[in-house]
Amino acid sequence: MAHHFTAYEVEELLPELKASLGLRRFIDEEGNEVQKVPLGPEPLMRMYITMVRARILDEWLLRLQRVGKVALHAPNVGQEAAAAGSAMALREEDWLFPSYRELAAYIARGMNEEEILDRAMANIDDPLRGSEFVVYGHRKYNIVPAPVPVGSQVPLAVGAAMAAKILGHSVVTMAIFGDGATSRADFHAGLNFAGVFRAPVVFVIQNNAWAISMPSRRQTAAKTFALKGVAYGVPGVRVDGNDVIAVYTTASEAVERARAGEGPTLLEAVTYRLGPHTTADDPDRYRPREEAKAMEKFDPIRRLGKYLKARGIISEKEEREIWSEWGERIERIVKRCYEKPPLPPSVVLENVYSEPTWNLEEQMRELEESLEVMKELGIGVE
Amino acid sequence: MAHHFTAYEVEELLPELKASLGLRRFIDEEGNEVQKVPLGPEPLMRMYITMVRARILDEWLLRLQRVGKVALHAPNVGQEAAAAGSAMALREEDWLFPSYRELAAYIARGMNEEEILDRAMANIDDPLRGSEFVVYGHRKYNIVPAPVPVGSQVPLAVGAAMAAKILGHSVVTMAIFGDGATSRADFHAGLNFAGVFRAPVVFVIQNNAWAISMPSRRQTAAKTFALKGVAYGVPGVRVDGNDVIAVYTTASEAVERARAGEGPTLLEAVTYRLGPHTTADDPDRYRPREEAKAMEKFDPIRRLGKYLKARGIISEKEEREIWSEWGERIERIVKRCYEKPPLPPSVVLENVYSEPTWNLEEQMRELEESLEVMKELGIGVE
Amino acid sequence: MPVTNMVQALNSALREEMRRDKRVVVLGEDVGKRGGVFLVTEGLIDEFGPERVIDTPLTEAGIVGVAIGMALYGLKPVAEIQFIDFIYEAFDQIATNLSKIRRRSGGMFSAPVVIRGPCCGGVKGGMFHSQSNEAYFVHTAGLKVVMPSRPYDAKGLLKASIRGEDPVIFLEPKVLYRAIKEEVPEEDYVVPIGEARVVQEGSDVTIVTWGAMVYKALEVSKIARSRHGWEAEVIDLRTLFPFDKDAIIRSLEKTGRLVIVHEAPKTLGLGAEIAAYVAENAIELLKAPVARVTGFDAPFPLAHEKLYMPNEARIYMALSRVMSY
Amino acid sequence: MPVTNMVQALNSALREEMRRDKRVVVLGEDVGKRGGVFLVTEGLIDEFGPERVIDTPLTEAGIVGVAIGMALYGLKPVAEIQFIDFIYEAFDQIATNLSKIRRRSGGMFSAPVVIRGPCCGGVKGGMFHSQSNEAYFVHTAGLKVVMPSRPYDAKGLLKASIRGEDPVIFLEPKVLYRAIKEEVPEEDYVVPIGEARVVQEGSDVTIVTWGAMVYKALEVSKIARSRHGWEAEVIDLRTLFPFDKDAIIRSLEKTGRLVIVHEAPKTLGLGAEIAAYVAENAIELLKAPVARVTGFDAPFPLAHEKLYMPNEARIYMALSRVMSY
Ligand SMILES: Cc1ncc(C[n+]2csc(CCOP(=O)(O)OP(=O)(O)O)c2C)c(N)n1
Ligand SMILES: Cc1ncc(C[n+]2csc(CCOP(=O)(O)OP(=O)(O)O)c2C)c(N)n1
Ligand SMILES: [Mg+2]
Ligand SMILES: [Mg+2]
Repeated sequence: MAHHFTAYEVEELLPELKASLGLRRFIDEEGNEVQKVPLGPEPLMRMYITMVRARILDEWLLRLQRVGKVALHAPNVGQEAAAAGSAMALREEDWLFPSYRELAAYIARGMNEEEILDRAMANIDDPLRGSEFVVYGHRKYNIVPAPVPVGSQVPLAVGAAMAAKILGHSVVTMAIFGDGATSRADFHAGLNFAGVFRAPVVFVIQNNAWAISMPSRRQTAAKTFALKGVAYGVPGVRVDGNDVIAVYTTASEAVERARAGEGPTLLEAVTYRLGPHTTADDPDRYRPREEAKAMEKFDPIRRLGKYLKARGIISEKEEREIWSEWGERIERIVKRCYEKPPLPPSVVLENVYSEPTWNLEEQMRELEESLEVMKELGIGVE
Repeated sequence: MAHHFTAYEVEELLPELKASLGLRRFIDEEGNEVQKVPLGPEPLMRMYITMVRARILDEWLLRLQRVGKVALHAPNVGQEAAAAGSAMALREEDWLFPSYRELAAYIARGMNEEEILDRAMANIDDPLRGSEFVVYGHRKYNIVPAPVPVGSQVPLAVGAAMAAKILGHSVVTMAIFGDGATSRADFHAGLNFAGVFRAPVVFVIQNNAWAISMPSRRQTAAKTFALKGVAYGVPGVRVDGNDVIAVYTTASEAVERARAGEGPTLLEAVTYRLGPHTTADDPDRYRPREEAKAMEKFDPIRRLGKYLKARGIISEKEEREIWSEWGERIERIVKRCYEKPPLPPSVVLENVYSEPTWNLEEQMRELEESLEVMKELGIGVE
Repeated sequence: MPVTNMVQALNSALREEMRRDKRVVVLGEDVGKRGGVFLVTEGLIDEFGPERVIDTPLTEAGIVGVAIGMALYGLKPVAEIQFIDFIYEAFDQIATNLSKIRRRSGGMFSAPVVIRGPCCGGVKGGMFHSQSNEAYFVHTAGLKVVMPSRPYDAKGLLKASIRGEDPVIFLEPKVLYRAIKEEVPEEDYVVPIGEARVVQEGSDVTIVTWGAMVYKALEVSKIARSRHGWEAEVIDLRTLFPFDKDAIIRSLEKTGRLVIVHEAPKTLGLGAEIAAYVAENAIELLKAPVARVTGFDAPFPLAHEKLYMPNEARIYMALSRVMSY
Repeated sequence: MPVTNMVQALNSALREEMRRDKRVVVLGEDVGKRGGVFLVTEGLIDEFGPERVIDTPLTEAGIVGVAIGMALYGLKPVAEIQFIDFIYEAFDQIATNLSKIRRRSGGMFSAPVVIRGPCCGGVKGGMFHSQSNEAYFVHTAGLKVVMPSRPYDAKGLLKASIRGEDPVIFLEPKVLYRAIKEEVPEEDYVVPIGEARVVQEGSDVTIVTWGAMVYKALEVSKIARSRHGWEAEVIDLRTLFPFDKDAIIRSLEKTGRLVIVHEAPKTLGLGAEIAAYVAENAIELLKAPVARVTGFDAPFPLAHEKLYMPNEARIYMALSRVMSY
């Protein structure tokens, strides 16, 4: 309290402010190294393949949505580096709290295409039992399925991180969310708690320039999203989110800082949503086509591919083989998942409580009777 | 969008950051001028008298609470400069959205002791019709009574400012709230809207070092509260909140900036809560007595008094006369208000809608009948 | 009279009110160029500009809080919540300021904000694009709550809401946005808040319902008529608070049997208040127990929403129950 | 057995559960040194340290959101809301995550958080220190809701809540904190969630109530007995959801008359669900209309709270109504 009526100097904050305003990158749009890449072929190849798998799956999900087999899809196209690069920085025991647009992050964390597709189709093997569309998660991988209200998972990630710390576990949590989500109460509360309690959590803002039709400069008047960390005593770092090497390196530093007890980090991955917001959106209403077109040159997969080839890690032929092999493999999985039966009607009353309460038991009987009556009246269940 | 994948420099932000980290003051604890005071005797005397009136009234409210005539009081003691200095920066047509601890602000805005006491006693003349304790407001003075949930008024002030701008009125709004309130969703939403829409609003954080038992360094890990403005593109300024000249001058600059269409300002007034949180609190449970004792030397009234005397604006005798005159005057008002009858029972069903809905009409009949039955059963209404 | 769907009707209501009264402004996520995700605000920004059609940052607490401030100052804001399922961040603003500022200020200030947004199920929208959460607002004194089931009412009720002096939660069943088309007058009219509509007269049983369930009730009443000759009176409540108790009682005086159908979960859904009202004030009219057909007491599901929501079979079961008591 | 008040009973429940299970943590505003504004957490920080008794920043959304995250990870957080009137900022976390995460995750994750806080009126606390807002939570599937009326139940129910696998909203009538003292066992016990308590047997009329209204009901039942010889059965619901429907029906089988008393506003207060349940499932038991005595449909006032809340006169009026039907 002695220091209550005193002034502070700006100098101490300068390094952090610079990191929050800059744009860290290792390779440029053409795959040229602009800063020494600290990674060997193995992790680079893992990143590349993760992104390729996500891209192929993404296209399938679009197609499946069009034929009505998937209810809604939020394409990750163009943002694979931000999603994969950050999730890859986590260890198996760490926890991920993603949003709805993180296809590459699930894959980076070990979820396979079949688990993702079962989920997307809400078929009998759907791990989330037909509860919701567009979100993914699995206990096995410590991925908590996103709430559709954007940003609501942010304080959850902080709470889980605080819990890990209280229990003395060497576990880090990560929340991934969009630029739009930073406007929500949950962002504010989560960042503030993280700062005060030095929780071992990493926040990743995928600044993809848009929140549906709202450009990010209309989301906030802050210079950058990373700068918001200053308001919470949480160091911010801004990186080129389409440079998977920059994302991964920065996220890894943040994760290890957190693990070492040095507190949270706010990472802004500057990226771009090449597709529509979701399959229900029509970006032509608000975004000039040329803009998205012009942004294609920042495509993170193409960029890493170029770098890998320039560095001689893969050849053009190997690159093509990766795409075609994964293409075939995923096609086979899609077919398998496509044929699986639907979930049983009882899912609608499942998992509300640890044990059904009396009203749910009554309602289960009503549901069962209604299935009979539907037959009698000749009404289908779909 | 051309600028999406680019870095920013810190230099442009430096002046704002410095203002957010510093501690602007004109006179020190002993009333010595540390920076040229840009004000003549008239406004200085107005400030002084406003603060004296608030202090005297504050003591009355404490006493009235103790005898059960006032339900709850949140002392403004020690913080009068922050409250009075900011509210005085407003013009008559401007709007104030205070919190529950702003006695000096109401007076600065023209509310008189009688209106405040009627309110505090919730008597027949209570302008807020017995709705709530501890909060004050009046249409006549464009003071919107505070919601007790702290910070909830912040977006309201922003909305009112946006409305004034839309209607082309040259009106500024001001929200006053505590350091604790900055943690709430409403602070985040309000500041963010204000930044994006450049609303003509001034935010005043009374950082009084405590939020009940939470010291302000446990409220946030941010270096200062003013610094939070950076997260919203809202310039922050940190001032010595016990120097009424600094508060008034800075608030006036902010108000005029807003009026000129240059957008919002976040003002942190560093002050100190000398008393308990409210009459229901016991600070001995969490705060060493010596701390509050040591902070008394920062008392804003004593400080301005010393300065006024040093500058020869008042004599010791005149100073004593101000206190005794206002003391007597306010005592008379207290007595008058004390005797006023209570509000009628019907207030409990008033002002829910513009016109009572049918259920309220039914309930009004029930209330009337219950008054009869209470008599019959021998039960008092209090 | 032009034939329009509900989206068009709502759009005209907004447009006409904005023309009529400069104080009317629209704000929300993506309400500008995007026209809202369902296009209810389409084109408004072209006519009224970005000062009156305000694209906001992504925070419902902010949208509602700012709208309240605007209303206090004298504007008539119509705040869009992109899906009503997202309104909960604004709940403190609603419970603390919107519904209470009139009382809190002894009647000196008021905040006649209209909060509107798509509600209810039937479009495979999953857990957060399908909720019917009217009960929270009906329980909150100080609010009015409205839900139209057809374009005519949508337009007339939205106008009445905007012109009123009280805050209104205006719920739009999204499944009906483009499903129902009818003639809607171009001349100015309002549908008064607080009045139910008898959609179909009948003498055997009263079905009180609202939103998209009106159509389900009508369908089942056809089945009931053809199978058993039962004549159901179908009442579209339209205003959920203050609801039209007299219309319900009038109908029960004829039928003596009450089935309430709503999409919201059963426990403390509005059906509970209607049933309680009758049990308190008109129990002697009842020839059979009251029956409620509602969404189940579980989160709205993606899979099998048709089984989760009241469907023909469940409404039919309830009718059979009260008719055969 | 020591004689304790409700604050002490709650404090022991917390202390004992924290000793029993390292995963139990407490968090909220001023819960540390201050011991909470009502001292329910007094001394806990001394025994368990600031890692398990966590003073938080001033944001209910943060407290609840963080508690959910802790519970997902495996802790058993007990989150204090300083006054339950301040819970609305957390409403999105409650509606979106707390109540739905089990279903949302197909049963893979759950968040058994206990949210506790002082509720209800009677202490001249004004609009935001007096609310009874249980109905919002009862309507939200996935939550359990509890309100004790005496120290014994407070301790036993809080322990049951902490040990359960579901989220619980635990509401403490602050007017009873120090008003009622009774013997409370030092040995471990729980009061199971879901069971009402017959506080007083009677054969003429059933009064279903909870919280501080239990005592008002008892007082009026005395007046009714001495004036008219009416014997009222008084049921303390204790668990508001899932409420003990069987206890209510059992009592109605005896009495055939039902009066429901609660502090929350009438419209869609929990009384509505109870009345509706009876109107749906046991109407044949009723010899008279159901009567509700509740807080009025208006914000809780500072002035005349005694007239706003159910008082002896209004309960007596309701008893007279159903007895003389
Ligand atoms: C609380 C809430 N309000 C509104 C929506 C509707 N909505 C879905 S996504 C979205 C934009 C999100 O933008 P951003 O956070 O930048 O993520 P992005 O979609 O760009 O990945 C909106 C408004 C929502 N899901 N949740
Ligand atoms: C939303 C909300 N939560 C909790 C409270 C209880 N409470 C009243 S004042 C207060 C502390 C406020 O601190 P601050 O904002 O710094 O204002 P100060 O009292 O110091 O002026 C708290 C926690 C409240 N009024 N509102
Ligand atoms: Mg985005
Ligand atoms: Mg403070």
